[in-house]
Amino acid sequence: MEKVLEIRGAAKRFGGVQALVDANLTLYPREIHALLGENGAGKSTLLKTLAGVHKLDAGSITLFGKEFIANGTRGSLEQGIAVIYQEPNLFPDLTLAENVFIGRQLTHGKTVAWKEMAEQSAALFKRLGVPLDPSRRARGLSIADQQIVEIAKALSLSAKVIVMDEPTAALSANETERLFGVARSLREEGAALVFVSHRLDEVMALCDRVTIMRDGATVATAPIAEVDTDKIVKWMVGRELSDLFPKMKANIGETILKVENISREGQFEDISFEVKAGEIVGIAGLVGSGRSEVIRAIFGIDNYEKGSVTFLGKKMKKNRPNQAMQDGIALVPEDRRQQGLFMPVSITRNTSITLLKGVSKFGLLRKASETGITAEWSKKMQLKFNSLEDSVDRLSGGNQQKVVLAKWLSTKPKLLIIDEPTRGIDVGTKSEVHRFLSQEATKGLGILMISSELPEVLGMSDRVLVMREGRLVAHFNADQANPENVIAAASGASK
Amino acid sequence: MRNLLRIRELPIAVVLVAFFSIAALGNHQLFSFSGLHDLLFGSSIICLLVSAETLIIVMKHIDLSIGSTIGFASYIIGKNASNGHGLLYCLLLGIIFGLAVGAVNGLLVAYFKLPSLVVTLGTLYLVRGLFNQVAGGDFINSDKVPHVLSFMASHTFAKIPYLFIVAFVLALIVGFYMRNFRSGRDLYAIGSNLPAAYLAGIKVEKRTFWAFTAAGGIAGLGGALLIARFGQAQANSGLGIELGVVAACVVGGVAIAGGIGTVFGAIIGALLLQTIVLALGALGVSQFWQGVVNGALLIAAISLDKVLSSRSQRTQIMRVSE
Amino acid sequence: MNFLTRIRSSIGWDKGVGALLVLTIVIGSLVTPDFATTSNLGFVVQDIGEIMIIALPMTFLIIAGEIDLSVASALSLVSSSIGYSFAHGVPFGWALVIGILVGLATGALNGFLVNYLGLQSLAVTIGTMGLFRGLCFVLLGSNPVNQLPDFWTGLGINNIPGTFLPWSFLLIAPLVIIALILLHFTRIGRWTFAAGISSEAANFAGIPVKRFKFFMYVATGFMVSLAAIVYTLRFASASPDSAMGYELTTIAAVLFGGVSIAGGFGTMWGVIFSVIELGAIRSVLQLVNFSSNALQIVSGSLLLFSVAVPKVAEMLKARRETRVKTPTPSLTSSRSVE
Amino acid sequence: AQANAAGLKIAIMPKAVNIGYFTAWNKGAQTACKEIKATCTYLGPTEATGPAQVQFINQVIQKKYDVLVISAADQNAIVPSLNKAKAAGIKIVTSDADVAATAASSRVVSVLPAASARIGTAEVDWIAAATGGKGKIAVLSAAATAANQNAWIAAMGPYLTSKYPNMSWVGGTVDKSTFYGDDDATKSTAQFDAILSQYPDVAGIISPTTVGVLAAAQEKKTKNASVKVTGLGLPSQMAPYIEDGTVEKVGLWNPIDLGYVAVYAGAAAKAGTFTGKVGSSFKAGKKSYSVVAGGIAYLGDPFTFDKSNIATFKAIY
Ligand SMILES: Nc1ncnc2c1ncn2[C@@H]1O[C@H](COP(=O)(O)OP(=O)(O)OP(=O)(O)O)[C@@H](O)[C@H]1O
Ligand SMILES: Nc1ncnc2c1ncn2[C@@H]1O[C@H](COP(=O)(O)OP(=O)(O)OP(=O)(O)O)[C@@H](O)[C@H]1O
Ligand SMILES: [Mg+2]
Ligand SMILES: [Mg+2]
Repeated sequence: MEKVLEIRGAAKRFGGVQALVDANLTLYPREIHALLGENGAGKSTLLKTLAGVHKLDAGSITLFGKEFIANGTRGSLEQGIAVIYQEPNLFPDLTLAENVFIGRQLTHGKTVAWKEMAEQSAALFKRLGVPLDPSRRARGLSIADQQIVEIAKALSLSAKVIVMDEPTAALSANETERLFGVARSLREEGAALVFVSHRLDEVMALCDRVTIMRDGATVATAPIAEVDTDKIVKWMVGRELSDLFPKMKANIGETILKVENISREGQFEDISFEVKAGEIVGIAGLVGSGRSEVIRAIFGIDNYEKGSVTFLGKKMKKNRPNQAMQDGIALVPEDRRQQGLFMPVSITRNTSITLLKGVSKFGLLRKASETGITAEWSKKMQLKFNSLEDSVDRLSGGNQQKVVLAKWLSTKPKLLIIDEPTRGIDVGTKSEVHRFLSQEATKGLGILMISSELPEVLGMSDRVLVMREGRLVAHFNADQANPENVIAAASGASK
Repeated sequence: MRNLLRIRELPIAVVLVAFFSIAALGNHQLFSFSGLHDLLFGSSIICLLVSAETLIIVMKHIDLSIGSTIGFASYIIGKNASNGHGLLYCLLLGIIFGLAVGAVNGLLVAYFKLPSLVVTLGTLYLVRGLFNQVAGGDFINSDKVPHVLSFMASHTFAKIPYLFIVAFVLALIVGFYMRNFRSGRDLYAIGSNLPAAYLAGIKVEKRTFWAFTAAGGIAGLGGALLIARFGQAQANSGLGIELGVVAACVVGGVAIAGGIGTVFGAIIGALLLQTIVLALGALGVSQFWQGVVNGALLIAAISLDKVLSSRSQRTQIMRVSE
Repeated sequence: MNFLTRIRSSIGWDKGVGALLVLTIVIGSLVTPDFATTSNLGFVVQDIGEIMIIALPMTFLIIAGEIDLSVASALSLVSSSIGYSFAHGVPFGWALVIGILVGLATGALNGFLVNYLGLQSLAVTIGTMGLFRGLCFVLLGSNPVNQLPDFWTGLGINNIPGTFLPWSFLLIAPLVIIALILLHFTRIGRWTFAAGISSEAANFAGIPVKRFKFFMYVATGFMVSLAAIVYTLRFASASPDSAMGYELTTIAAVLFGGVSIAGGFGTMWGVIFSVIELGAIRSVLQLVNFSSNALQIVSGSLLLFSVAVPKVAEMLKARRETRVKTPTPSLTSSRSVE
Repeated sequence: AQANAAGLKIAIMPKAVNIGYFTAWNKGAQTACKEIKATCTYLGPTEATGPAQVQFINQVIQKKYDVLVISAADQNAIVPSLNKAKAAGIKIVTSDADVAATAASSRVVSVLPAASARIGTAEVDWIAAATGGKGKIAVLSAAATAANQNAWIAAMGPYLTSKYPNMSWVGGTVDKSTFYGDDDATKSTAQFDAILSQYPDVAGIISPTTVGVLAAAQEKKTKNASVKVTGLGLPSQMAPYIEDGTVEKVGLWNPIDLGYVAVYAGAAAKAGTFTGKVGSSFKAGKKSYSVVAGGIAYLGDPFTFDKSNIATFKAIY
């Protein structure tokens, strides 16, 4: 059969990170092709080169037998490639209809045909089963709805190659099912689809073939019928899973954090739980279930309307992150690049931002003690870097995460709140981070950990809380928690 | 009805009408044709320039150089006219000059990726300095202004001043372009979410460059209106007008944060500011207090816009979650 | 690699301005004997005084990703308040205190509108610029106040006995040093940079960004009131049209000093050099009888150079390293994403 | 005897360069300089503010000029600098615009066109002639802080009441009838409109500033308004409006003479032949000028320009 697309020997380097080493991918018409791999395996990078965002350092891409011309995002669109990015890229001030058709609005002659655009996008939304109003603006849309618009945008292109980078991450079961229906009908119409997902059951249900990447290289390609999930996981991880979660035994002490009935309108309701010294409490849930919002409120980034937070016996003031920090709470946020780090600034400056009082004498910063502490922590964290004066945007994702951890652990907190501790981190670093968290817990640190990776939650936590649609819906001790009951609680499926 | 409420320009238009009516109750002169004439005539230059500035602000940039550009252009037009050149020739020179300044701004902002505030602050000084150097104490007198221009300044069509008609027609063209042409829509996309604009394959540099160039060209054309309106051109013509233009845009709902606003709204903003000036005068408010009221109203307008837009955002989220 | 980065960071624009200043002084001394004299130095110091005082907090504001266009009007309002109080029988010393309170109030108003109402600082301060200027005229109208007490105006006009330096130097020099230390050697400074690079990340790092920026505006109000006092005493009068156009001059000086309008980057050194350089170059050009038009042309060109030169250097370097597209810098620092 | 001041360095400083009025003023100054063989330099800021002028006064001190002829852009703000210049031995003559009366000691003499009262009352007479001695009138001035204008306007108030019983101020008093156009074409035009809309029955507008009267004439013409306009205007700028009847009459002294006389006063002061004391006098060209109370030398009554003589004067200044 004629190949739609063939990528051979793709390599790409970002500063210190070799994102792609030897990636290969072949697509045939009328197939849905799963692209799998651990976080940071290079999936998105590979797809972004197809989208025209990145140019490969080495390797070749052939499209319909001709050489693919890397000519920016527009070039890719014109060559018939539609891409749904992992993060939605909507224009908050434009209508949904226009977001769908941006850059290639329907026209009558030269002028934009608003009515047709609205009608066609309404039809697309309908096809996706989400009756969004095409004339509303994108600002304020939920992540799931943003993703729907992105999907509609890709559909509207009637492209030959449709690339979906984790389109279902934010979708409900219903919406996911709809999307699959659409994907199948696109396949019938002759398109080739690339589908990235971390949910293996989805992949098994939907896809025809699978390509697996690890550390920037393709490790295997096979028809779905010939593999099972165990095999896929083994390819993805390249080692036994249990290695990843070196959980040590910690002595669980007094209650340090007590959250009582806190609510924030439209985000979460009536949340109560406790964290003890030395304990790792995991919060599981689907993306969008409101976990991040809860911990933001606890740390004081956002306000909350009802309830109270007590830390070390003291009732916390709302909206005072500075106070929370001084009282001994640390927060490692989910979005490293936006929230966790000052990207264009040096490792030292990033690490010391929480410590400024400590490294000052008579109000003046002492560079020596600042560098000293940074050096000490970067050693402790086994940070890989050229110079501590290098800006953190030159570091790999994993090393960036270590900087965030260093910045917070160096404050010697009593409670560490950590949101998605290993998102976008490669396998090796991941286990280092886990080991580190475990180690700190044995020293009496209480850890509240949000994770969307089930193995991580299950492997690391002493207790698992599950959130769904802004509420705490389940609570398991480590020995009771298993993938089935956690997923059931998170997705609301009755067992 | 819901659609009507979503129009950003509506609140400010309501304020405009309300303000005008209240003021007119206190002073009947204002509510006459001559009052309306004053309003349109007095704001025609700003109304022309908001077309230029809206193009820019919508992209989340700013152009501070238009005051210098319009001033120099008016002098170029006047000087060449007094040297006996025809109107068309003079007009063309003025516009070409504006295009050139705009192109310099555009080049530096779009291709060199320099911040527009700094670039246009630089060209503000540079162009004004060159203007001063060239013009010196020279004065272009009203009898040297091309006849067509002075005719337009002193006559009306269906009671509407010609100058305003020019500004309005231009605003219609720019507004129509921004609303209905793909390349016009790109400007909104650029201002709304720049990285996404790159991903969507929008030619960001090209659009930015041409928008600045066009804005310069409009300011160049504005030179003709300026000399027509005031019957003179000299080294301080158009001095400081840029802040008034930015203020009109902001009041008219063109958000400094980019991505939002229309030329139409900016015109309403310009008319509102002019109404305030006229109304405060007509109501006998001391000129000294007018500055205070003007500043306070500007702040109130921005705050109101903020409140309204954050509320509509909130209702949208609620609608999605049900 | 490491070596290269070091070299690059050590030839920042701020040092370029310093070099330009040295160059100006050398060339100035060569082309005119009147330049490098103590009396001329005294003039230059006096001349740049108010701009220097306002440029200090403006540097903090711009690095923190904000801006204040109302400083000149606020200065005038403080000066007018002092004049008004004095003309209405308040002893001059107390009039100065009233002036400082007014200055603090102007800063608090800006700070409130920007931080607690969440309005764009550029738009807000265009509004308060008009508001404050209007209030000046409400206070003084067409009656500027003169004949201020000789003791006080003497401080504004005369030199420190036995030196060529004006008394204001005693105020300005410590302020400059404090600002320098605050920005580069204290927590406050780090917070300022952090807020400018990413106010979201700053918030997550436990920095009370809103309150901090509010305080920064209040401090700006305070500095403006000091500048207003220097101004009032130096010109021995209070007039509602004081300091016309100083806002753009100040902002231009800060930007020329290498501070990024997008926030997050810049040095106090650069700004200090820049303010002195602008004063020095004006002095040189005047002393060789360049017209004031040329001065404007030079200011504009310098401003363009100050952003273009580092950028071109960076682009050349980027061309050598990678070919990744960077988004265009835009007017404001923080991008409003969902 | 003709003063011989060869080698004298004289600085001629307008409120702002790039203004036609001061170009004419400088023309007179340069003529005088040629006659006395001094070197004159025309220098000043682009914006008419006190602080901007101060920078140039410093330059004058630094470059050790012998004489400074200056039109004060701010009657107070430049005084400290003038005092410094004086202390440095520079002879200062204010011309066209003086410093505050309380600071008269900072300069040798002020060469002004005519007594403030004369200029103010003359303008009232012109408007009365235009309106037929009846109706309400208003003033469109320069900046609220412009000292010259304020002095002239102050003289208008009582004069109108006493001399023209059938005339009155639109706002009741002269203060409440004065609008400020800040010597800016845009603002002056806007204020002219404001007068018309606030007081539709206004019969006449006096604009004692060249920018204002020009804006008023232009706006009256474009709007075809019936209000009468007069004031102080340059004949070259006002000629089109006088020729087409928009404006009947404006007045002004001769700025060329003003600059001319001021240079002579400065040179004489430097030569020590003129002290600036009340009663002392100096020669400028063929005429002699003596100093009256306040340390001022007046040129004489303002000229008036109307259809009969505008053609001649518009070619001169
Ligand atoms: N623009 C960039 N600059 C620097 N490093 C980058 C950039 N984009 C990706 N990387 C790095 O390249 C590696 C591969 O990232 P990529 O996003 O392709 O992974 P992925 O397989 O899509 O992971 P996930 O499942 O988390 O989405 C990571 O280490 C990441 O940090
Ligand atoms: N049902 C809903 N309706 C409207 N908005 C929602 C809904 N659920 C979540 N959101 C909003 O969508 C965003 C999603 O939040 P986010 O994805 O960070 O949640 P989360 O549970 O913390 O997920 P993650 O594990 O990925 O951090 C939030 O801003 C939230 O307010
Ligand atoms: Mg990815
Ligand atoms: Mg989250």
